[in-house]
Amino acid sequence: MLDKDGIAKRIAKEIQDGYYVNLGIGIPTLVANYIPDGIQVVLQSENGLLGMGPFPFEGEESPDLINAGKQTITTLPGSSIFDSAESFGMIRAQKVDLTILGAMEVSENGDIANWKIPGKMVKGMGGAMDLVASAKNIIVAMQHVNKAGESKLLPTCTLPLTGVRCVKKIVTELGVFEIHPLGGFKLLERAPGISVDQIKNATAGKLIIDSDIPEMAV
Amino acid sequence: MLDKDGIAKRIAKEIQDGYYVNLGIGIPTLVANYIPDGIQVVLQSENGLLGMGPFPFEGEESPDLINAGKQTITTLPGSSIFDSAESFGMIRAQKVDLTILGAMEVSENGDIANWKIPGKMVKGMGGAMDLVASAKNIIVAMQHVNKAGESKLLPTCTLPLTGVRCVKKIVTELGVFEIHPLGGFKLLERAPGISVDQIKNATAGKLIIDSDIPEMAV
Amino acid sequence: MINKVVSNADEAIKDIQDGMTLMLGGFGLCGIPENCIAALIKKGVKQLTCISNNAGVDDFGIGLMLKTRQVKKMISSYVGENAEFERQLLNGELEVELIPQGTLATRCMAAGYGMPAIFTPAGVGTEIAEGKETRNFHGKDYLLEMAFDADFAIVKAWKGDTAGNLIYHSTARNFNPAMAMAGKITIAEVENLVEAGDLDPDQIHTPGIYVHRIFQGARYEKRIENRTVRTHK
Amino acid sequence: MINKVVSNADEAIKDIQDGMTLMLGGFGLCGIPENCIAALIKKGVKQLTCISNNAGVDDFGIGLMLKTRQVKKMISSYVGENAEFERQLLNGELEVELIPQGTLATRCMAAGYGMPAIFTPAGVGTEIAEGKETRNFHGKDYLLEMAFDADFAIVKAWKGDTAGNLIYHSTARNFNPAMAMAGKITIAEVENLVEAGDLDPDQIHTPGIYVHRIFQGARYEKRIENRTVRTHK
Repeated sequence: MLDKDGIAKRIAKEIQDGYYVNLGIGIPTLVANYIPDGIQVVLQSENGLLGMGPFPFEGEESPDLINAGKQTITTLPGSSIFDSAESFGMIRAQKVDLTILGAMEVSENGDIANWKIPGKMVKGMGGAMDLVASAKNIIVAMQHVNKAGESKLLPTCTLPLTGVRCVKKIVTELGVFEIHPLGGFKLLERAPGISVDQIKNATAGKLIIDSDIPEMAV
Repeated sequence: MLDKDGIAKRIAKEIQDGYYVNLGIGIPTLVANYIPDGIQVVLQSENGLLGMGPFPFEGEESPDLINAGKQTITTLPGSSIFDSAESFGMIRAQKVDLTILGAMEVSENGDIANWKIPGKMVKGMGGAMDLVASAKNIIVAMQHVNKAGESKLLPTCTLPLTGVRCVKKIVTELGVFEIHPLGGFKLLERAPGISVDQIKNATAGKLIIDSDIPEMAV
Repeated sequence: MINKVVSNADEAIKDIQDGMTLMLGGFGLCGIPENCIAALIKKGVKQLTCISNNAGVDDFGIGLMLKTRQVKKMISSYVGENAEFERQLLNGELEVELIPQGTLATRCMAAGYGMPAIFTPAGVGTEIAEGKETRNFHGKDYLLEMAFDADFAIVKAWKGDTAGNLIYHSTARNFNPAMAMAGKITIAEVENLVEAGDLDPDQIHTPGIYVHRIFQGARYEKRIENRTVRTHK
Repeated sequence: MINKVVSNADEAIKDIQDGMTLMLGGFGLCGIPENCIAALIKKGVKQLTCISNNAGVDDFGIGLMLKTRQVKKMISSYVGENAEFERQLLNGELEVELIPQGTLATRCMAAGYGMPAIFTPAGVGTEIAEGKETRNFHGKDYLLEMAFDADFAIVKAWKGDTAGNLIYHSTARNFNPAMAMAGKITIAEVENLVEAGDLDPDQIHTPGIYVHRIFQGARYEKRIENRTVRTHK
């Protein structure tokens, strides 16, 4: 089974040389720590920055330089700053190659719900609806089941949707899944020590198992 | 009767303190020479400049600094440069207070034709269609009659239109005219030495003469 | 050049009336018009509709205006850092309209670009799409979203000149440029006010034509919402 | 940072094919991609559709590509400085689509902003509106105009860095930023190519994400089309 860093590490392998990538809050943020050496990647922060660097050294933080999670960050050589309208313009125009974000639920046709739980205080969708509606490649990083032990990989989402038919891949603590064009979670890899049966039991949506499923190399 | 500079000088009086103004090619360009002292005006050039200054001194011209007429120009303290999309954005959003441009024909309901003569080589409308469709205040500077001696103030335009119901005022060598909300050229002022009859004879569209028409003070 | 300078925040906001719609720049607490917010609280203007990406925190930013009950409605993309906000919302004392962040930014930009409406895929197939026109272009669905209509836009820049030209610093730029273009009247507060001619025309982020009033803020706290650092090796 | 540098204009344009649609930056002869135009002529690629505000003059700019009969169609707002252009047009050897300048710029911007179409009042009630959808918002009519779809955008900037970030100089900016955003592949030629990190992130006009290839032009003539001067007092 993967821990949060393990999920991030596995997702980092999906990043190709030359990618512009937008990382959501939570596990996706950790992906930045595992980008393989020799791979040139530029992180986009939707509040208006290309080329997000690491956190600043203590004492060097600037209130004017934050990421979309409102964390103090740094720029890198070659960074550029732009306004929010242009930032979402480049997102809509699919200039960002890969979006990695968390989710509460994903359906077997690639719908995603990650912003609202009826009856609870709703904080808002932030940039998530724009990102999922526009990105050409979306990977969801999440726990396979919720705190109540219920599967988050569902036939259809029960929560209000963030976007429809948009998720391409899902990485959980149990494995890697691809959304099949005709619907269904196609199992690609098992997490270390996890069996196909364990994944079957934890998946409410249609699971597609085409062949022998390899254990991932992390 | 006014010469071209006289028309420009009369139009300059329409400019109020604090105006942003776009000047078309031809007579409108001359207006810049007659802006009264003490009036703060900023000239917008639709190729992407606010704060157009005079022509450069010989030897100081830059190929990178031109106006919409492709003339070498200068900036002024407080100038700003922007791209063409933003330039027409500010035009559409009516941030420019006054547009002054030439015309081949104006109709009594404020339609304007100034870009195309069927059968002749058509060079294009440039920014004129955007300007006339968006400007809140449009003054036309033109000769009252064409080279064939025909009135350019018409019941309806005969040439392909540049814009509809947009012209507010017209200044010709013969006088100053306002487009009446119900249609018609309302005569406001006569040019020096010009009689109302001379204006009547030169105007094909409906001329509205409400009262004694003063001779303009130039 | 046209001089846009007013003496201070109080003068800049003097004709903002009860019930008006304001755009307020900033992302979180970054790049917010601190001095105008303080002046709005001092003036006590009420029943405001505020278009701003966030609603501040309990004791800073727009959160301060929530405490004084000056806000009738927030139009934002994310509002979650604020207990007083949550209390007023759950009590029905505050209206909230949540909008995707890109839609929020683009509806501001649309107003500034004289475009009455724009098409965006954000929210297609979700509850955000309810009651909105959906239109397919080249096989993809888009929502028709209307340009905002705000009485005032209040933005914060790093530098500005007397002609109203603005330069922002780093990610404190965020929503400020799009909102600066979009207000019927735009007020800019700046950290450094300089003479016209002191800024390079090529480096202006917001041309002065959009800015009706400008002043140098008396004081900037520039609070950090989420300080994250690494330790020196 | 991702390195976008190619060695020269020939390499930058190597995969531009006959029949493609190109956006070319510049206004008149100001801010045009001189080196790429020369390379396109050298390569001899034909049947091009060129989206560019103007068509150059007889012996410079896009005019050079007209002479070599490489252009099938021009999409421009104003084309009048060019005798060869006129000859080809009148002989039916060249197609021309004339578009209001703001519509041209905004249809580029729309592509760069991922907006399939925009609304503009330009051309309402004129022959430009024929066959187009007209829609009324708040009592005013607008035309629905589609985003451009260009295989390549070719722009010229003053400075650029290896990551593809661009800074334009003065009014040579014009159409270049909107086109840079809009190309499926964007090629930038610059007068000065510097290392990533040499440009201030706050002063970038075109972020490198839009630029796929960048090189420093071998030579710039930067011809002046209409030299107007005043004499020293």
